[in-house]
Amino acid sequence: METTSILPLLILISSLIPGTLIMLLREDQVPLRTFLNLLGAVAKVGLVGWVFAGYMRGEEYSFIFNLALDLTFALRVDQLGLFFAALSSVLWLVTTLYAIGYLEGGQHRRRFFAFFSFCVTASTGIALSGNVVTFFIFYEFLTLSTYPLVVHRGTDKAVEAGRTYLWYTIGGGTVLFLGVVGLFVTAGPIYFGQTEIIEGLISTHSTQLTILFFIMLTGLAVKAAIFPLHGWLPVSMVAPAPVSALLHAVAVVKAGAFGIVRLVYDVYGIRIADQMNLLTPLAIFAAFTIVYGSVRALFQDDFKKRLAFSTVSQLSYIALGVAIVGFLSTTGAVVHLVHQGIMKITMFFAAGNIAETYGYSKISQLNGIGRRMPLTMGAFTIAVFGMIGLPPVAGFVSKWYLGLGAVEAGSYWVVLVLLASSALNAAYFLPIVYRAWFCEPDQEAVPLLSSGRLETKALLLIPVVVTGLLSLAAGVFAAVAGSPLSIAREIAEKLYMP
Amino acid sequence: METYQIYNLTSAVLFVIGIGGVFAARHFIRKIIATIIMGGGVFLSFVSFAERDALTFADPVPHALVITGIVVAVASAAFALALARRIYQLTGEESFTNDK
Amino acid sequence: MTDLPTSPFPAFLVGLPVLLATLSLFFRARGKAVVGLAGSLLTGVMALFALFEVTRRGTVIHILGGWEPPLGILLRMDPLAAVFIGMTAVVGIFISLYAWRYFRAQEATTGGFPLFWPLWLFLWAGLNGLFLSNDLFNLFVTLEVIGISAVALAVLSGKKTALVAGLRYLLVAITGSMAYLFGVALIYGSTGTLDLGLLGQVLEPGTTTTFALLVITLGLMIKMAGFPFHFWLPPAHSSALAPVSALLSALVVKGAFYILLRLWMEVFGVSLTYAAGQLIGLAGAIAVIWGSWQAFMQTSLKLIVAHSSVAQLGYLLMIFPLLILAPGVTADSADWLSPAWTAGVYQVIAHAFAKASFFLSAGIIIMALGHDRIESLRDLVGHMRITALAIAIAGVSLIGLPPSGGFMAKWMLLKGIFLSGQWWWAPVVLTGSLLTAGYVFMLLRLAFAPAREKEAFRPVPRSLEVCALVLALGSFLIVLPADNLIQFLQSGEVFGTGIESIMEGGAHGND
Amino acid sequence: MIWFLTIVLPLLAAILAASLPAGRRWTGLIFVSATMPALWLGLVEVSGVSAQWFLLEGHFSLDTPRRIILLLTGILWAAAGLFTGSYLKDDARRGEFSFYFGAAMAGNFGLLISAEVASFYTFFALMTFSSYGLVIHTRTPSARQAARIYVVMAIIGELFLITALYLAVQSSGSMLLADIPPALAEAPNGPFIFLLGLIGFGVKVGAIPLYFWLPLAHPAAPAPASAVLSGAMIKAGLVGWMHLAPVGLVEWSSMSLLMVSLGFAAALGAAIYGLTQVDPKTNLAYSSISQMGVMTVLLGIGLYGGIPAGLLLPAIALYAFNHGTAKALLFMGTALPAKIGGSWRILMWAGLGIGVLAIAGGPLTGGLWTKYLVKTFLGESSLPGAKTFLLLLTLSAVTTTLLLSRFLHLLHKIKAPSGNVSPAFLLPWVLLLLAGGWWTMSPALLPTELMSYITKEKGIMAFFWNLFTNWSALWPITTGAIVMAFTLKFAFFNRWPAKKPLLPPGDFLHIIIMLGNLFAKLLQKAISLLDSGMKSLQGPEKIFYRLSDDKRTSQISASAESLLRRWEFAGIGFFIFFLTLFLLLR
Repeated sequence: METTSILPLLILISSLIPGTLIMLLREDQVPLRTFLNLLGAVAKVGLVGWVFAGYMRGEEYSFIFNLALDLTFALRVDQLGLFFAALSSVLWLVTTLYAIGYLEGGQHRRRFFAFFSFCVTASTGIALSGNVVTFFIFYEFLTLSTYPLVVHRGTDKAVEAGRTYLWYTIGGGTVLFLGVVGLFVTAGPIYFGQTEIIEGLISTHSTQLTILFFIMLTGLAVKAAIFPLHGWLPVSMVAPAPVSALLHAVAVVKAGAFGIVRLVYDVYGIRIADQMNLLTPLAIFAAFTIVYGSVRALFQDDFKKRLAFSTVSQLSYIALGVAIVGFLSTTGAVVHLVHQGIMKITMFFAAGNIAETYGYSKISQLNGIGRRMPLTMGAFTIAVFGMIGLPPVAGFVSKWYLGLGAVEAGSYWVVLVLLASSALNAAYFLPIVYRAWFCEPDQEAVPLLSSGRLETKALLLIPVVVTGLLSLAAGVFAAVAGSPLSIAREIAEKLYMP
Repeated sequence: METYQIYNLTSAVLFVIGIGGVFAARHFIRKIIATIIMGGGVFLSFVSFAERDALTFADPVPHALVITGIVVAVASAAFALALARRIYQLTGEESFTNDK
Repeated sequence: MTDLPTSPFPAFLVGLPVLLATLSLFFRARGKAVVGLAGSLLTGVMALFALFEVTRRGTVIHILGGWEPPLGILLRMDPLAAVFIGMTAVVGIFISLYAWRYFRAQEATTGGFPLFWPLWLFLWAGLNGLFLSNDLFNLFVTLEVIGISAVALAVLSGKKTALVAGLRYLLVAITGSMAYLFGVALIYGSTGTLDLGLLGQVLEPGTTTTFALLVITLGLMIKMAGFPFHFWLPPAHSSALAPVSALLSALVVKGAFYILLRLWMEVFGVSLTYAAGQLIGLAGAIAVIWGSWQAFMQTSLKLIVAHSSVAQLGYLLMIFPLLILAPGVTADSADWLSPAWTAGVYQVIAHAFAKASFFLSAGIIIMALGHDRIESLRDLVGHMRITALAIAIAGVSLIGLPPSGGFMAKWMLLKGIFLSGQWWWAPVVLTGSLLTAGYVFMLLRLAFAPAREKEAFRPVPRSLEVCALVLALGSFLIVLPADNLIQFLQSGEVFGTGIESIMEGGAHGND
Repeated sequence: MIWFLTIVLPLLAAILAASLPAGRRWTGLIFVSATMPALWLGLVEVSGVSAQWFLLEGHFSLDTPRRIILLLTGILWAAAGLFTGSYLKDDARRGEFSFYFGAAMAGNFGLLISAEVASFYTFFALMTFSSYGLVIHTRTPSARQAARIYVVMAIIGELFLITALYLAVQSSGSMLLADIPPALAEAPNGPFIFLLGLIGFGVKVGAIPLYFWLPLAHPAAPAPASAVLSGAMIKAGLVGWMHLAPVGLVEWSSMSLLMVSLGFAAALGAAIYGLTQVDPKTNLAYSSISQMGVMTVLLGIGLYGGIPAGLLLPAIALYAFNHGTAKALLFMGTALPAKIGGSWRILMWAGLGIGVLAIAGGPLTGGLWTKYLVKTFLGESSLPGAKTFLLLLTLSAVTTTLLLSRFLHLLHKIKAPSGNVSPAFLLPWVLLLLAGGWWTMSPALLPTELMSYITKEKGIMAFFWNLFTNWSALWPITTGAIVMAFTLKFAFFNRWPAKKPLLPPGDFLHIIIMLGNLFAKLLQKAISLLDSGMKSLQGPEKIFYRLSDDKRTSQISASAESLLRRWEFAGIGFFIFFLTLFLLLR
């Protein structure tokens, strides 16, 4: 179809090779490992940027390799994919920095960083995959590459969590496998964006297509943590902070959400999906998940658990936005992919910093932490306001579009759901902020790691500040060309072009 | 009824006896003998096919096959016996215990 | 038949191992090992050359000593055979390297099992012969050669359990081959020929043929441990020495499958029925579920792997219902045949690589721990990360996660299932891979878990771990040439005659 | 440029002042200078700008009413800032205070100058949430409780607000605030949307029934903070209303009646309830509620139709201006009596008196002028029962006088320090007093058509020296003052609560809390039930674990396998298979 190009492959390789090399290094070769890591991360960001620029110039990048019969491995660059790729590559860079600081002197760092790189390879692969099969391949690869990260601590708890994580994700993967093969058989090898194929089959195969849609949706819903299938997410909190940050902000959960976006927009096509009214169940489940996650979050005293449940609820915004037909809600959904990512990763960084610096993991211990770690908690507070949906933080923008979209589509109950979620978000996040800033510390805590004049290690501090500022900037400069919002708008416009 | 049909039936019967023996018999030696009986049946049927149609001379191929077959069968039977003996020397068992 | 190009390779492939094996018998222990290793490397290289030859010139034949069939022996190397031979070669080479190091490491205590080498070379010769031979009786002979040398290898350790399992194995093998031979006799009686190609054309449906088909099928099912007859496999495979178990489950069982496939597709097409195919499929399905579940329930590593072999062979049986068409369906309209074929071939190859690697890793672990109870695999990742990685990769291929050979197999199998509309097999496939995931990740979970009591991991030679890892990786790499491989297979007549006979079989089916 | 400075300078000031080491007095100057752009914009007409890059494309511009209020806000923040500099210079948390102070200032200015929904909402939120820091500043339990209630109410308000904005923007199809009132006038669900907005902003305005956080929150803050809270920020809600209300475009009689009656209820009720309080600041808070009630009335009249927005809104703004300055003066004044002594007190009392008069609408004050405006509009509108409302208005003047004289009396009871001392923050107070000189001349702010509309051909001065108007304004006040003096004079009538308030501040909030406590048990039970229920619905994996980890399962499967291992069974299998296959092949 298009002129084949090696660039998409390079984007993957830029993290695959470092991962492999790190695997081969010795545990004590820290500087070389760090160098490789950063090299890969920077290279990836650079490549994505390069491809982005090229794409903006209207160039087509695609890499197609025929596996067997009509089973093809295809990497193709489109706007949505680039959007997600950019997100993961940038956040990978940040998280790598963070992880280097976080795991300083930890165990099995070689293994950790290797699989960390694989994990990001997988998520960029998901972003750039050009057809359903390739998407599935990377989807499973992601599952495998994250497992060692989840159990990295090696404690029995971690291992148990890993078990649950695998049962869910592998189960979901198997279901997805069924769906993908079914789709392949019914509609042939579908490249993303070729919605006309389904459109052509709709008259003859509507039943099969409906069934397949829901099968695949179930498979994706596992990673997207939609209600009955979210169980793995809070459990896998035992992972080290960088992992949970990446898991919950970018890699895994986003893979699911992104998959749903792809499925609805680029495989079935929004019009068809709407005609066959496939979207209503999705909307209902997503809405329920939003409320459910928030309610569960209210009762968690464990900091990361609370964040995890809030992720459960926040993620479904994307699904909800997808499920509502309309330019505005689509924009909201797509932009929330990024916004939720940067905000949530900020929160996890903050949680990690506190745990790493003072050893606090319970919310009830956080009294007056803001006085001790102003920058960290400042960033955290920004993210909180974003999550509640208060301007000028990124979250406001997504919520604004989702709400307008819901009103536009005339589904007012969605607005109610959004409001309820905002209220609940406030209810479980503001107490943290309150404790941090307005409560007196009950006991005089001593920092675990002495860090000179900084409140904690520089490598822990920089990422959280950066992502915090990012999530602020994404809101304040939302209207600037090149901002997440503007890109999301373009994507949505393309989708709704007659 | 023609001669070779009798041979055939006999061979079939032998084969069934043999296979039944393999599964039913407990003692190693019995099992081994059962396999030999099976073999006997099979070879008999081969030989019987040698004068299937009104040829002036017997079809040589089956004989060649049967000889080869017998050699193989004898070899494996001998091997089986050796194994059985070794097991008996080691453990004194003469039959398979049901588990494992 | 004789118009095909002739080439000396087939003769070498059979003769060379036999020669070397016999030669090695004249040496002392260490000499045996040296000759054996050299021989296996030589044979492997030879086999790869042969494969290359076939890719270049298509199907080649060799008539031993110029004696034409029926009395003489004709070796026929078509793409399918070539692929199997190539697989045997690659897996064999690495297992030989492993065995060499493995036995060297234990020489002091066990004497290094010098007899392994001649036996293994005989086995290899038998396998090559089986893949190459073109008439029913040679198949029988090769089966016997394989069977006997396999049993001899299985009991090599001389342990009690091994001996018992070996005897059981041997009795089953004899029974199976006798049943097979009985079928051969019947066929020869009814047709007067043993040549596969010829039989495909002259065989007519009838009671004799049916009985022949019955006994042959059953005999081979027994030999390949198809569901009701899997009872001999787990003990035999689990009690053998590590390299031997690898050989047995990676290669030996595939021989019987190969014959079954060829006979059903090329010879017995006329008397097959759709329902019969369904029955075989059912047996396979039960094997998949039961074997995986058993593996999931085991507590010692080698037993897990052995039971998983049962399951994986079940997948092989599951392609039969797809290859036999329902009445009224013509091969041209049956677009699921090539996926089904690919599934079968890929299942064979991927399983060979993965399972070999798995057993080799098990051997390493036994070497390090002295036993293979899985609860002492705790913190394996900490001590032997390469082995852990090998187990993980091989396991992933067994589960069928992308982009492994197992994935290719499962994908094609599911695709065939859907295309043929026999959707009822799909749940089996998925449940099978879920259960497989169950036991594979049970191992990984333990591998990552913290060590309870300090298990003494004795150091093991790095080269062993590398062998296992390479084989595991192999089960992924085989996906890359998939396209060429499939085209290569489709170029051979095996598809042609196969599908022809299937068509007729479908036409006559259920009457 | 100046538009951005208006917002950016306060933020910078916040950070700068927050980072100042203790004991420096520059804080005040910093804040004053930060208000300069706002003051400038308030005085001089500057054409609006649009910032494509800001949020969802920001637009900044001003119209007359908002300019008036911006000017007011500027003055108040300047005064309060200066006041803070010296008032809190020894406070432990002065840094934090200045931070929230500056942030709130930025928000307050920003929401006034922003002309489109997103940025308006942004700055509204910024102001709301940073003033939380001001309310909780003292960290006393009462302050904490006040702050909690404040933030809860604020969030509820925000929710209603955002809903209203969603719907409004959807119906108007543009983000510009200016397009909303016409759209609402057209839209079938216009009244509903407006009602949502009414509630949303009503929280900030302290309208009945959403005001009860106010008497707790405003007094809880330090004097300067309460001054801006009650003088400036409270007006933000009013501005919000003015943005939504389609004044002069519609005849929503029921809506208008609702607002008017609620307004009067507030104007009278709050004043009377305020009398029962003993804390001067609480008094003032209640008086704020009642004054806002009057403004609610004005807007309500507007919704009945007949009066053009161009006339009404500036009038409301003017009223807000007058009330704001005076109220800020009084609030800051509460800090004086304890610190000021000797002849300085005369100045203090004079200033306070003027402030009280201004609010009560005494002669020669802006209060007179604004009250008169209300009268005229009320008289002109065809609102049913306008006469009664006029009466009520007069009555409210009386009650207000009572309330504020009571306030003065409460201040009077605070014993003065000996000697001729004056605190440093007297200066900003006096400045504010002088700036309040505006309020006599405040009509100059008004658009000429409104001027001529009210003062007819006679000039403004003529209006001020008009005896009739002065008298009509004076008698309610004097009545009120006399009553107060009387009750204080004769011990028999002096039933004023001295120590603790007759009724608790934040009146029916306590009823709510009481009910809450009643149902707390049930509620907690329900919630815990919910939680446990949710915990109990565990994932599918648990069931599988139970199955797979069970001993019996493994035993059963093991025995089954060993059964299959027996030769006999293999044989049986063989024959069964044989027969089936045989049958299938036939």
